[in-house]
Amino acid sequence: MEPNLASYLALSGILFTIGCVGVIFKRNAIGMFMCIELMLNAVNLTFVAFSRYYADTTGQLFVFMVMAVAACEAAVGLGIIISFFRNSQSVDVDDASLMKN
Amino acid sequence: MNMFLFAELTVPDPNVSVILPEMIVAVAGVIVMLYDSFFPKQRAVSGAIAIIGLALSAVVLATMWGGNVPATSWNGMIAHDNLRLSFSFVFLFVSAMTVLISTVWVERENVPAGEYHALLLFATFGMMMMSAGNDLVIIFLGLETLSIATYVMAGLRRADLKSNESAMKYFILGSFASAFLLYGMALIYGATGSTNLTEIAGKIAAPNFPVNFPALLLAGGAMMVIGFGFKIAMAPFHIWTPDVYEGAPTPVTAFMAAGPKAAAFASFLRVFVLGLPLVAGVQASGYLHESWTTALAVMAMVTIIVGNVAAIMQDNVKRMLAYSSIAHAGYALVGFIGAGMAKTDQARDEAIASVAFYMLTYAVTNMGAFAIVTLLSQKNDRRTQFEDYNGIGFKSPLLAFSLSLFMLSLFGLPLTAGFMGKILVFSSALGSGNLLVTALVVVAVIGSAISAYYYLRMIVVMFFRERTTEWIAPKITTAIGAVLVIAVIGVFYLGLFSDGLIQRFSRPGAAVITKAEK
Amino acid sequence: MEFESILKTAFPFIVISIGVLMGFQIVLMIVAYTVLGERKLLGWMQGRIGPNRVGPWGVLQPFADLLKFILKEDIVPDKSTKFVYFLAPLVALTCALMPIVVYPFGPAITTVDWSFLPYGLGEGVRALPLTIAKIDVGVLFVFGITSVGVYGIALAGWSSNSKYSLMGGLRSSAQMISYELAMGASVIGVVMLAGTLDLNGIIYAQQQSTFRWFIIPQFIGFFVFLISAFAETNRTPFDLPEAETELVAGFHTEYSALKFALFFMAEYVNMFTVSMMCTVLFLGGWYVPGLSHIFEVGSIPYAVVSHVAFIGKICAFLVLYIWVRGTLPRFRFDQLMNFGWKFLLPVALANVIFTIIVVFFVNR
Amino acid sequence: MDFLSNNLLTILILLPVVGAVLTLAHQAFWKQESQLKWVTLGFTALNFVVSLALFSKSAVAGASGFFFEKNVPWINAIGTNYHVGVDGLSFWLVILTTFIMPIAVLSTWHAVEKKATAFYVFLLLLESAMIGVFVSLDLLVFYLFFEASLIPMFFLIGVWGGENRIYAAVKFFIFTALGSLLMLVAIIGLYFIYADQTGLGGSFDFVAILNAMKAGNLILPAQTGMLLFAAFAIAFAIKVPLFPFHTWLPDAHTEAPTAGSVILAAVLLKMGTYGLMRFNFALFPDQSRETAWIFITLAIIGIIYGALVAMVQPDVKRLVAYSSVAHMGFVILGMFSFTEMGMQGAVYQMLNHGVSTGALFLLVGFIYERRHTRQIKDFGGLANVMPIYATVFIFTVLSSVGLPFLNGFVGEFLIMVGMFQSQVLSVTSTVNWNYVATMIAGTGVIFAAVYLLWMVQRVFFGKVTSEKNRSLADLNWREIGLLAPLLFLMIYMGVFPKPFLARTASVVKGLQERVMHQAGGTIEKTELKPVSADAEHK
Amino acid sequence: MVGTALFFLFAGFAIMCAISMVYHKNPLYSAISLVGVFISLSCIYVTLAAPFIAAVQILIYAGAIMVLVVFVIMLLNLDDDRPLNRLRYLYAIGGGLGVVLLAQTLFVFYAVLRAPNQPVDPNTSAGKTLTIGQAMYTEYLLPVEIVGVLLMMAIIGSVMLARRLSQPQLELVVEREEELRGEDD
Repeated sequence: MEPNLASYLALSGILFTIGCVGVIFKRNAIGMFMCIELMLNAVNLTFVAFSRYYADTTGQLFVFMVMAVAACEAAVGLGIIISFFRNSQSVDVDDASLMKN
Repeated sequence: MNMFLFAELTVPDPNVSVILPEMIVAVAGVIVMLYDSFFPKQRAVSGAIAIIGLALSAVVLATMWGGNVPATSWNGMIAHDNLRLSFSFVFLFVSAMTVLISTVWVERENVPAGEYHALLLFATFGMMMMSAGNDLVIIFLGLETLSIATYVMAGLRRADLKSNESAMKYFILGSFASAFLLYGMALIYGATGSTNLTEIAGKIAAPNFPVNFPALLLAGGAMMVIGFGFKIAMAPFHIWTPDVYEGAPTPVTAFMAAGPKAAAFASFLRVFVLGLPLVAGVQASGYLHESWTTALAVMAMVTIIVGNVAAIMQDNVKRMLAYSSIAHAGYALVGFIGAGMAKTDQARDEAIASVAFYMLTYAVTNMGAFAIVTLLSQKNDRRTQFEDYNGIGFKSPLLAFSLSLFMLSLFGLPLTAGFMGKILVFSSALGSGNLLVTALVVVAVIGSAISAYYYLRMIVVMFFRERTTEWIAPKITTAIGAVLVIAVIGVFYLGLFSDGLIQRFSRPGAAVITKAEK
Repeated sequence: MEFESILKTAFPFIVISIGVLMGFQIVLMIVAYTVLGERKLLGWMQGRIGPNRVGPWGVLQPFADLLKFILKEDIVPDKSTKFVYFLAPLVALTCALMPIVVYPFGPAITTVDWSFLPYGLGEGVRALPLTIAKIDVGVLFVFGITSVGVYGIALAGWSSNSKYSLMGGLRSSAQMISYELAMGASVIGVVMLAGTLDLNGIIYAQQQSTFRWFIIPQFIGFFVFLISAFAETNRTPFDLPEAETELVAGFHTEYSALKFALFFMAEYVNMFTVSMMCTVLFLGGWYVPGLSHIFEVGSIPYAVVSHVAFIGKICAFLVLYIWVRGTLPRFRFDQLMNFGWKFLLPVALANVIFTIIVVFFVNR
Repeated sequence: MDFLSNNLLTILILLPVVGAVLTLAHQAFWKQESQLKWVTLGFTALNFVVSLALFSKSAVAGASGFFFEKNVPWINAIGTNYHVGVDGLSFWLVILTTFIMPIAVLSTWHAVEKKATAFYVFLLLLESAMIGVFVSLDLLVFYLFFEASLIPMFFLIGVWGGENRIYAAVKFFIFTALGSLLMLVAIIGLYFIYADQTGLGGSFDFVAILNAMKAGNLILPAQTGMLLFAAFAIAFAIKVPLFPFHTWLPDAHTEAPTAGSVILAAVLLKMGTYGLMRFNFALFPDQSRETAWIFITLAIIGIIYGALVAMVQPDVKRLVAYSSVAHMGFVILGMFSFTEMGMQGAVYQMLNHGVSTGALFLLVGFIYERRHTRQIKDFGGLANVMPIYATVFIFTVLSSVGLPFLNGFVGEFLIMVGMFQSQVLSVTSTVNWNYVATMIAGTGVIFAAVYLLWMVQRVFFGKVTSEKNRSLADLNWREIGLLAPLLFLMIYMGVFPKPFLARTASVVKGLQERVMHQAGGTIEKTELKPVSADAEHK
Repeated sequence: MVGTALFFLFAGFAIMCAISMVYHKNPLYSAISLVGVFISLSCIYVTLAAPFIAAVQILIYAGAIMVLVVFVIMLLNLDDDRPLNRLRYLYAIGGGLGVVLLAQTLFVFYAVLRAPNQPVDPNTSAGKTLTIGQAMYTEYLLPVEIVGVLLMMAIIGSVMLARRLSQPQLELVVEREEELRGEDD
């Protein structure tokens, strides 16, 4: 059985699921951020798989844009996490509970 | 030496004049930044540059309204229609107001004004791209431009843990939502083989339905609903809103409540209403359409109820406004569903216009309210509890009555902007004649009745309570004064004489649109 | 024939495996002697003789060193994070060795008739490329792999549970990220002129260009690349992650024996890789001007001479490295960062813009 | 004069707004806040004078039967027009509004000391909104004024009210707003049904919709019609207030300042009954008829309940407030009898209630100003100390109770007779439920006499129980002056109701026929003369 | 045959790494696992005939983003994750969401599996660096420009966030100390 479109999509879906569950299970802002990166990667795989299927460049360009965005998010996000750490000495989301109903 | 294969090249279609408004905003951002790096600490000037840029952009946009502009350009990536124009005006308005509101705060908190204004302008650029984008790529990039700028803005008060927390939550949940949105886009691309909304709509509408994997449309649509739902703070994806709004600096909160939400609505409308249209006769498309309208209708109900009920229980004004913004997203969704279920193109355009108009009214009112909250709050937003407003009504009547007016407009009292907005979205929804939508409108109405409680509470604490502690009315600066004047006039203007504007927003005849040349 | 078909399937893999082995062999030998050469050269520069006991003029010194590394006691710090501690040197060396697969060792040999091979294995084989893998994004591949290499150092620094190591690891990751930008930007000019990301393609493009070597039109790019290359390989004057005088030995303070040897090797292989890139991008790679008039293009002698020229150019760079080490002092960390961000990067970007303008007008 | 008659209603709406703006602007050039009452009084009085132009004989009814009609496009996008006009039904209510306002202003002559500017501004805005409610003929514009009238009242109660004012104000607002928002949905629904069925595009115009209905172009589906009817009816029932939606009323009345209570009783409550007659009866005649039994039941419960609860109130103002519930129950009863007499009586009773209860609240306000208490137990034997006050009070109470020759009697009698003749409720072989309803309602009258007179007895007669009451000053000339027109009206309306009834007759007849599809219970048929006092008076 | 083996090898490795990333409490282990995922995905891109994306994947994700993450983890010297205390209910939500997403994955899988398989033209130019480059500067010019703005903004933003806080109080202390010293002298 050659790997076909469906198998790539399944892989991508599984990775996305793992990332999504990870975001919710992780208590650590950096860990959550990494899980989000995993989700983005899963999406990239979908794009590339479809790009291959349709023999169309669009998907790969989209992936390229996503990577650029991911880089920006990483820069800003880590900056935010560091500035949170500076004030609270923790990156635990449980500690981010100043505001409650 | 050169190995390009020119035969394969797609002809680029760089129509600069079409994106001129966006470009002006972005360039203004760069200028602000450069100016600040050469002449630091001149906050007023950088603000002025920002406002000039926004105003210039608005002027260019206005000339484009009646101008001879192709319907799509940049290889179909930019659409020029009323959706884009009307929403872009909302964004420009929101940003200009934010700049004005921020003046007090920038001074008080010693924020680097140049970077702040630059970020704001880039965020505006992103929003405008979101409303203009006719391709999923543009929408995604616009959304990210907006989001990333907003993440930073939310965390600008770096010494304050609340602000950090707000930024962190916004960042994590925002990117989480982006991932869902992106997955949805990927699946839509997989289903149709294209990311261009015109092409997608064409494929869905074509009689032979040349969509390879119709099931993926459904899955992709669901994922995108989640993604956009996060951005517009639709229940059950609203959980981030109160914390983020409360923690973020007040002017940024004002901006977030009005701008990004409107932008998300713009692209939400474009993707779902224009990109996944209701087409009679194509069973798969009809099924898809029905599923998302139904799901959205239910979510809109939940949104309205959750937003209003939770807002009642808040003691913090910003938090209350946050929940109220959730509820308002619900009301705007009513118009959205109206657009989705519209039977004719004209009705659809009118419904889209009603959402745009609703966002405008919300922006006007909201900006005014937040201007006052900003003015009254001390450094680090210390005075944002309801108790801090006790009995200030007759001590500072101008502020208090303006704030009451905005509260009543948010409630939707007749004669104010809020009423006009509400009646427009409700009527566009009821126009579809669907039973579910009618139920939705009833829920929305009950929701607004509930909302009376917490909006009135503001008036109650300001006017009916006595103040026990000393209170000195803050000086109304020129900028805040300008915001208040604009907002008060806006509230009455939109409430009483909005006819021309609504027509502009809804009637395609207002813009002479030619087909793209190629 | 069962055997025949299996052989036919396996043959390409066998060839590639031989190629890989040969490539690695060449590189590792050169690296080993670079170490010796460094010690010798430094010795001469400082008025010493350098290693001269093992073998005539000390030529067997590398093997003696190797033996010592293997036989020494391997000390693992008690509080270290074991898994990562073991992983780090492996990562470093693997990432250093990976780019070998795209090295353009020489021009493809096209004139040999391979039909003499049994079982018809040579059928249809027209060229024997002197590159292990043909990846048409060679430049990106090299950059990608080397950028992963930083994990080796960073993880080593973190897992050792020593403050010197941690400082070294932090410094190296900051340094690598900073200079990678300038390095990447400096290459863009070359890529634009060549119109390809394939390393062999770039060499061919240089042959066809007016200047033969891209160092002439891209001398700014060359200097930026060279300086960044020093930083990327953690060599003096940018050897802050190791910085013996302040950090003892930086990230590998806690490493000993074979694991230390792996780091050591990785560093020199990286040097070799960077020199290779410099040669390929700016000095025409294996290309020797005028050689095609002497030997037939694609013949074995042509390839051999080209290959020797290639190795020679690389060695010249290696000597430059050693020379610099012998003469220049180390930067301070803030100087390093300022230099990278405020000088190199703008210069590299200016170069890119300048090149864009030139290419645009020349191509019209 | 042409200008005046063309724009009379607009002028009536805008004059108070102008007054409000001037009041607000006083700070710029005239810093004496205490003199603002003169400005307000001037404007309200001027408005009253202008409103008298409604009597002008030269006015001609438009095609739709409305006088002083004005119809200009407002927001085309949703097809709403600024459409105002007045007919027999709204005529007296407009006059009542403009008439009550100067009295309300006068009543607060010394009472309002804090934040006087805002107080007068809100009073003027309130007047504008109330007039707007009675004259607007576009559903959306009606809704707009209906809601707009809430805000000034909300502030009046909330800022200048009693101790429990916040609770009362919020309750008042939310109750009314909830109902009216439902009405808004119904209005929009009607708009689309109109658009769908007539194909003319949507319209909020009451006249247009009514005409379409009459012409048969617009036929409401039964279920939809019932829903729309319910939405309208709930909005108005809350405003009236009909049992069980009445709970906001005692709170609001008790906590409101005197002027607020007067206006609330005299005008605001009438918006509900007016709305029911104007919109529910006209737009949904069948639904009105079918659900009449519910309304009648609730009205009767309201009458009895209001009376019983009033009886045990220790607070005079609260007692009067509960008496309002009972009185408004009568109005509803009359309306839903769907006989000409009953409906006439209902309209008449609206005016009566405005005058009598308004006067009662004024009187309670006067004593409160003097004593700062309203508890019945704090008084006693006031008649000895304040003879004029006692006289006026008792006179007003009698009017409210429905003593013959006074206004209350005419209204209540007409309503009873109307209900007696009614055919809305089912008539079985053994029981005519219409009679039963009338009889039960009749006991309400007795109850009213009981609780009001008992209160009078406890407050005014006997010995002076509290030392503080001994030194109370009697009514001064201003107070007598502002009560005099009310007292005059009580008598005049009691003995000479004809001019009032004559103006409303045609409209009521039309409505009655629209609902019942046949004439019934007309005044001519039932020989009004022996009943009505005007014959004897002549 | 080889393709299948490679796919399952890399896919298995990717999933294992992903699970290990979520499982590990130590953020650095998670980071390393994530790099593993990136690298195996990059290999999968190569098998999908997308070498450019594969290279960029390594370059950007593994080489830039994750290095940054590792850098931050080292800088902050983070401890292991604590178990959830306040937000325990999130386990249920996470589990539910995971099940839903897996169901969707299955849904997508079957939807695509049953769809007619279009043969791919082996000579397609999609995925070649040249094609991508050309598209980037013709059809996708605008997105690339927006990415430029985005990157610039990210730079501004991160500089703003990471810039050292001005500490007026500290300065005051220093000034006072200087004054005192001046007096002493």
